[in-house]
Amino acid sequence: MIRIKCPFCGERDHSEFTYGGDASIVYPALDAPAEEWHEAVFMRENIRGMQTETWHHVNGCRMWLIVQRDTMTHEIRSVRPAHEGLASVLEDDQ
Amino acid sequence: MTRYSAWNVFKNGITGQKGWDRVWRDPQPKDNYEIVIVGAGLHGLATAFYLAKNHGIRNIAVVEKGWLGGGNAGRNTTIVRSNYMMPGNRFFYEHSLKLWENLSHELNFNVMFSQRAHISLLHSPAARDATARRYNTMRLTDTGAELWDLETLKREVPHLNYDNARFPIIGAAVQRRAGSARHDAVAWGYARGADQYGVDIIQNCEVTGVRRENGRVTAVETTRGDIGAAKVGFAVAGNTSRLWRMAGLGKLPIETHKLQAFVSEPLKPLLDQVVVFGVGGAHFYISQSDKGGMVFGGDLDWYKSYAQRGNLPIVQDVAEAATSILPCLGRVRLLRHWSGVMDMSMDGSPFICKTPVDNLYLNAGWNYGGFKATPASGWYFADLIANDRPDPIIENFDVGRFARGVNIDERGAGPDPKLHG
Amino acid sequence: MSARRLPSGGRIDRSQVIRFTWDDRAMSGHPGDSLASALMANGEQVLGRSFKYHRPRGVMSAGVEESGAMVTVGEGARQDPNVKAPMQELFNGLTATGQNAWPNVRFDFGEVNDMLGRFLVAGFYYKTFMGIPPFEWGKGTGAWMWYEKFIRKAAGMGSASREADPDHYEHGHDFCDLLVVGSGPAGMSSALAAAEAGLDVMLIEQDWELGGSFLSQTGSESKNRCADMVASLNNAGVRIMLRTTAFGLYDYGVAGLLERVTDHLQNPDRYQPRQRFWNIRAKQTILASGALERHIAFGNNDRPGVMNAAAGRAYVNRYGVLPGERVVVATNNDSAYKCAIDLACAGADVTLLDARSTLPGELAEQAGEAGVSLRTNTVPLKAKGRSSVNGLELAVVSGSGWRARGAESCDAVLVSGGWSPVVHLMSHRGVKPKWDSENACFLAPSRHETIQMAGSAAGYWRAADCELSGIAAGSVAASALGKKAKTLVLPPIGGWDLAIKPVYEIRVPGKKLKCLVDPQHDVTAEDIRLAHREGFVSVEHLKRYTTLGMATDGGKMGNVIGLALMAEALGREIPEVGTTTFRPPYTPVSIGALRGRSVDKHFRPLRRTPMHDWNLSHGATMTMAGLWHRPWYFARLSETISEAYVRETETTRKTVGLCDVTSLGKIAVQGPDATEFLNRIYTNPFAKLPIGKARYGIMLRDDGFVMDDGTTWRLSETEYFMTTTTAHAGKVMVWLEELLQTRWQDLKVHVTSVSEQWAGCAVAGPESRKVLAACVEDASVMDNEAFPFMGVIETKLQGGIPCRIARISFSGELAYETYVPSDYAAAMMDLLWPKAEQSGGCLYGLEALGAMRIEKGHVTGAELDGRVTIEDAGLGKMASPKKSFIGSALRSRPDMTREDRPKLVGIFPKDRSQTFNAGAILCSVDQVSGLGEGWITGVTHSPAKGHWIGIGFISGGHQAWAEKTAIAADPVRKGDVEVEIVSPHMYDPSGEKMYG
Amino acid sequence: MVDRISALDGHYQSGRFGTDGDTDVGLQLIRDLQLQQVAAWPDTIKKAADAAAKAAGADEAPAPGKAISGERGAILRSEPLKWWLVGVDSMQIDSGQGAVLDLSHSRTQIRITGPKSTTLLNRLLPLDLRDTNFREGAVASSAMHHVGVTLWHSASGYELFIPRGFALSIWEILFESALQFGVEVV
Repeated sequence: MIRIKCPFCGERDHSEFTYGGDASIVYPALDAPAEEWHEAVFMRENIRGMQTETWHHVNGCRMWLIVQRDTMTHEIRSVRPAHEGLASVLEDDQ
Repeated sequence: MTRYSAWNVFKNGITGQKGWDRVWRDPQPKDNYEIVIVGAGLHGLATAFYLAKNHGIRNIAVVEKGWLGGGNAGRNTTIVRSNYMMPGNRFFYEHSLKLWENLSHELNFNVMFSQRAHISLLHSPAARDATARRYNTMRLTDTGAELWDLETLKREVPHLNYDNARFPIIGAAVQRRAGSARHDAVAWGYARGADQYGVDIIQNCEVTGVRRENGRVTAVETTRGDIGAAKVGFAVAGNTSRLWRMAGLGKLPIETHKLQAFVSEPLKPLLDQVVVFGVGGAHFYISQSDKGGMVFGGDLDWYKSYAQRGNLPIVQDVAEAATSILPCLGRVRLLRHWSGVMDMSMDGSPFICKTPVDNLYLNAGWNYGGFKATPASGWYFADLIANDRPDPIIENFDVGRFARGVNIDERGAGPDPKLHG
Repeated sequence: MSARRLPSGGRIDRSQVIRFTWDDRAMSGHPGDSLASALMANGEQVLGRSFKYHRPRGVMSAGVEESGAMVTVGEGARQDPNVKAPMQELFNGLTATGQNAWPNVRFDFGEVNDMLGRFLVAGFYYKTFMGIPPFEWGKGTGAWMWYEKFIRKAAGMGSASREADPDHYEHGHDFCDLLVVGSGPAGMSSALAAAEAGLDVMLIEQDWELGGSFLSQTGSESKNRCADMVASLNNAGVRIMLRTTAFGLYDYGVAGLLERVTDHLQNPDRYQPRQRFWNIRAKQTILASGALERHIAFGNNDRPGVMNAAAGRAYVNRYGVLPGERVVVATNNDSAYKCAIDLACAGADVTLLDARSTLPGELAEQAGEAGVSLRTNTVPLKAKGRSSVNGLELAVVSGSGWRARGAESCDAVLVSGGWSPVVHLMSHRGVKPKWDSENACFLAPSRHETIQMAGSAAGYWRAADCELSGIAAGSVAASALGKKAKTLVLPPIGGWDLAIKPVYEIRVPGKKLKCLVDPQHDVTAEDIRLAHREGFVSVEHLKRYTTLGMATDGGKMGNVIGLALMAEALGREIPEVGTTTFRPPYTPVSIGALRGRSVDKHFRPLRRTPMHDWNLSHGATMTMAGLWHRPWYFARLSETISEAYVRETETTRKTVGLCDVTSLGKIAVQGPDATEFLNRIYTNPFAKLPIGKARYGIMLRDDGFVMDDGTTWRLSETEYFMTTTTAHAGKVMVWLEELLQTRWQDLKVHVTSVSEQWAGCAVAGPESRKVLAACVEDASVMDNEAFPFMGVIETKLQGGIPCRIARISFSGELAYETYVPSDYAAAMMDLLWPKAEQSGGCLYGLEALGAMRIEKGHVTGAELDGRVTIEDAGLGKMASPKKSFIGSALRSRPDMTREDRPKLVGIFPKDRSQTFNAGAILCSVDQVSGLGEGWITGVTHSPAKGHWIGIGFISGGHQAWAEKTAIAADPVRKGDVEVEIVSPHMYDPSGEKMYG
Repeated sequence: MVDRISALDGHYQSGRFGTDGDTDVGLQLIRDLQLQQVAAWPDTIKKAADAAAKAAGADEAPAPGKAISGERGAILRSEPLKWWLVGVDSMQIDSGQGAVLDLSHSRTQIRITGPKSTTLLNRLLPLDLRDTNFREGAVASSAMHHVGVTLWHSASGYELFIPRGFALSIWEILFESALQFGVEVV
């Protein structure tokens, strides 16, 4: 079990979350050309090692998180809210 | 080379088992080969075998970082079927099944392919109709396929959960020619077959770099020295992206995920067929090996991973599914669970294709389905490498299909690799 | 073996008698007995048959490594095969039987395999059974499948019941600062040290008693020491779990445990689960899992009467069972001396063979005093006897090998070939065990800060050192968690007086022996050498080719010997050969425990609408929709499903019908940017949707294929009520959250699922307005002008029930969807139904709903299967050319805009009296083969048309098939039917009824 | 006004059940839940918090993982930008400051009491409920038998909020699990 330190809920089993995907992808503007969308939607670095990825705390606070995790060891280096506004709200709460 | 036969088994029994040769040699890598295949897994070995057999090319090396058959070859639930319906997939997997049917004879190695029937359970009229489309397509393309009603299913597999199932079983879709095979034997059989043609299988030889000059690959750099090649093929499921980067080629529509597999303690015959079901968000498949172990599995671990270790949530899920269709399995004990890494592609379909580099070829993206695809994958990859053009059957097995908008996604799950389990 | 119960001694309670049966014969034992000790005490020798050769087997160990006494416990639906007899606690009424034998384990026809052993070597089956013998003629799989039937019957060990397991299981979750696995001297001392330093400690023991190696020691000193430690543990508040195995160690300090709650009870409380599967999340873990004794591969080393020396000691000291009267103890290390001494003291005539050339001084002296005769340089060569041992041929050192010399008459042979620390759980964490040549064992170095090894699991052989290492580990764990704890200097690992002499196999020139390496799978030393000759030299190939270590003991018995023999064959050292990775579980775990309560009806939770009971009491037959139960049809009297849905369809179209539509996903979209948000996710414009209006919308995925559809109602300037399909409700909710939290962080929008808050009922048909008007508090809100097509109102039903109503239609009739807060659902139905009944209306279910939507050409999940574009679905005009939206970039890729793509169509049978099925393939008349031109997704009898109709896709759409006949090919069910391809809008195409 | 019918009505039977001896668990359906959700924007969180506190009659709104009981009801911090007001039947907020949503019918509330209530919950919930971690006033959302639930440790015991459609199913499994402890259904 991977244990993810949710910035809102604390440390929880990964089974409460769903894995999103590669968080390094910057989705293009809606009116960007198909080539840019093709790159974002289909192509992946597929890093073996520390990667930045999204998780959704679907059975918790429903926050989307940005997680730095080693895909080889599952070690997590950092977790933060994907939404920057939420990040600052939670910092204030501490 | 001693042929494998009952006669020779008998003879060696009398003479102390002294007459058997090495199943494959342990050659030193040469400086140069006509073709170098990276990855001595099932697909790499099959490719080498068919390159030699179908195309008469003998100057081939298969390089492997560990031991041959050590990747997903040894970590799968050994199911062989061809119940695909999308263009391309349909004929590819059917060709594979035909090759399976004679593989033991072709390799003179008993891969124990047993056509014990593949049974997909159905739980609702809607699911039955959706499945009927697939099985009708199979029939219209000359592949046996059946829909069983509940009575037939009860007769054939009497101890499924017909009484208390959360999702009552209403029947099944069946491919009788499908079944299971002995996974290690397939790797060893292809290795032996290729070796007999003179292919060098070089184990403990990790590729550390890919040398390119003038738009062509000239050599692979390995832990056992540089190996020159006129053509290079990649067949390293799970690690494709890393090798791709070594070749300086950027991104691929692939993510590496892990899938767990499970085996129970050995039991006297309990289940004669391969049984599969997917309902209520669960996905499960089970068969019984010749040794008696129940071999089963379910979904991916749902997160990207290169670690060959599973975690407990899927163990739990799979156990739920197991006892939900075979209630007698409650007291049966799990003996081992382990996990393998696989290339999950954006549409659940594979790549056998040319690459931006002229003499480099890619075989990747097998998702869950690599084992059953082994013979055809080797067959068509060999054909691609030998002739430098894809057979029409595999024309959409290229990376460019996403740019073209071609959809051969059997599940319709969309561009999210974890959903293609 | 002529084992017997000693008149005194051990931890059994002779004052009470336990009755059990073995192979239908009544026997007795005492509390504290294992099944194995009780069987030995009853003089049973042959308890099992080996996997392949059906060799007779007796008790070989006293623990989880057992490879001989594998039995079936229980009967009928509670039949439990492959139980290791030493691990089964004895209880009154226990029934056990032999397995893998016919007619029984004592006389087994299968034993003929042992005589054919020269042919049945490792991997022989890869070389034959392909075709017709002797030269494997033929093609295909027929020959193999013929042979396979017999092979399968011969394989397997015990038989599982085919009946459903009647017992229940459950899960447990817990958390602790420190998890200690194993309660021997090291485990107990580490738990104590950590608890005293202030940690919350859990101590896990697979046995039914705490103590580990203490339990098989003699003397009051160790007994008292053990009892003291147990008392201290209790005082210190350590949470102790007995009969619990830590079977796997996973990421982040999570351990999987199996607790056997009632397996040792005759009449368990029926509310107690049989077993419990625990997920323990520990901040620190100490593995004090002990070490297992190895055997030595010599001739017939698997005969009943040959067992581990430590097991022999356990049977004498713990169970009060003397394994034999004339015992040979064979060892290559110090540990077996205690066994020899204890046996001699218990009255056996003991000879100790030490493979080493000198004797460990003090131990040898004690042994001599106890009457043990000692021999140096001597090893066992071959056990004599078949169903029991009656002698042992010996060998002595000869140069670097051995030569045969002499024999001993004996009835038991106890062997110690060295010890293997239990490093399995560390191996689960990806730590490669390393060979320690001084102690001749694999050790797992502690690599993880949070996981430590202690005691003999870490390679300490002396009890005192084990305790010390335990205290040290406990202190390290406490310090790591910020507690004050002393640091200890650890003694060096090992600790024997005289070094071990590695001995793995005894061979002498010119003598053919059957030396078992992995007795459970009948892997012999010759098999290892054959694998080597054939090139299966990698340990992983060796394992797979010979099946070494793949049996139910997971290689605990034989792995190290196998590796040593391969190293020898290769002329290398063991570290160069390496070892395989141990996979969880450490010992087999029942699948029932892993699934817990999630079985049968609890496999997945059932999702009920608030009208669930109301629907049932009004005659609904339910069907599945994801996790939901939804009304399928409401049969009257003896109606069949077809009669019922046709009537429901007709009635609804003629008067009015009510349908529970609660399962649709419902999402509150709130905030100042809600409109902009909707405008981006839907293909059609939402910017100008007025308050009080609803709009049908389609969402695409990023890749341009259709994701979902539904109506969205504008409730205020800043609030919308979105509906989704039942199937995609959860997915859409997650998707919207993802967009808002990751891509469009500037949008001030909140989405909240309100699927559970609102119960919905569709009121459809020409009389629907009248019915609703009679149910709302103010009938005027239902006026046609006030409430036009796609209008939305928020009002009250009679009785003050708040409700929101939209005039939308899936059926194609004048229709409304009415939502009330869920606890009022039954009240709403009680209002609506009498009024509908008065109008001659009906209740309808999914089948009729499907019929009406097919007539109307509305798409559902059957059409929107993830491969369909908005144009394919005939909804191309819903895609706004004036704005960009999710999916707008990639929907224009070349293959997705091909003219000849399959498009949504309606389908009529050419002969109107015929029927056809969904799932049929549409083909052109001249080619009813191949992949076809299209497929059928939905079929219904259409009361409006008076015949069967279908909906589906075909290349080019209905225009391309205007004058042509197609074939609906359905070979798996009913064959071919000629069909016409028509517009999908088969009923009221201009929508007069809806707008009316 | 007509009566509300809960998800357990028709299936809820009070009495004592399970193993003989002690009754170590109490289960109680809490009817007629009033639940308002208040959602803020990141830049209006303080104002929305004040409004929520005011509506519940509390001095302040709680931090993540916490609940505060006020004169009119309790406030639970359910999500980073959301609070639940339990026992409050309505409230207003300016749409620029946040959004209110009535969720009174969306959840079924079950109260779990007794010396074994924590043990029982941990048979199904993967939450650290030890005293050191989940004292009175704590709130957490997690999953129970595949269903997302919210747990609040109130002054009366554990309050479990289950999505209404799943409530009966979860109730059944909770009840079956509780039988081993001896259970009183109130």
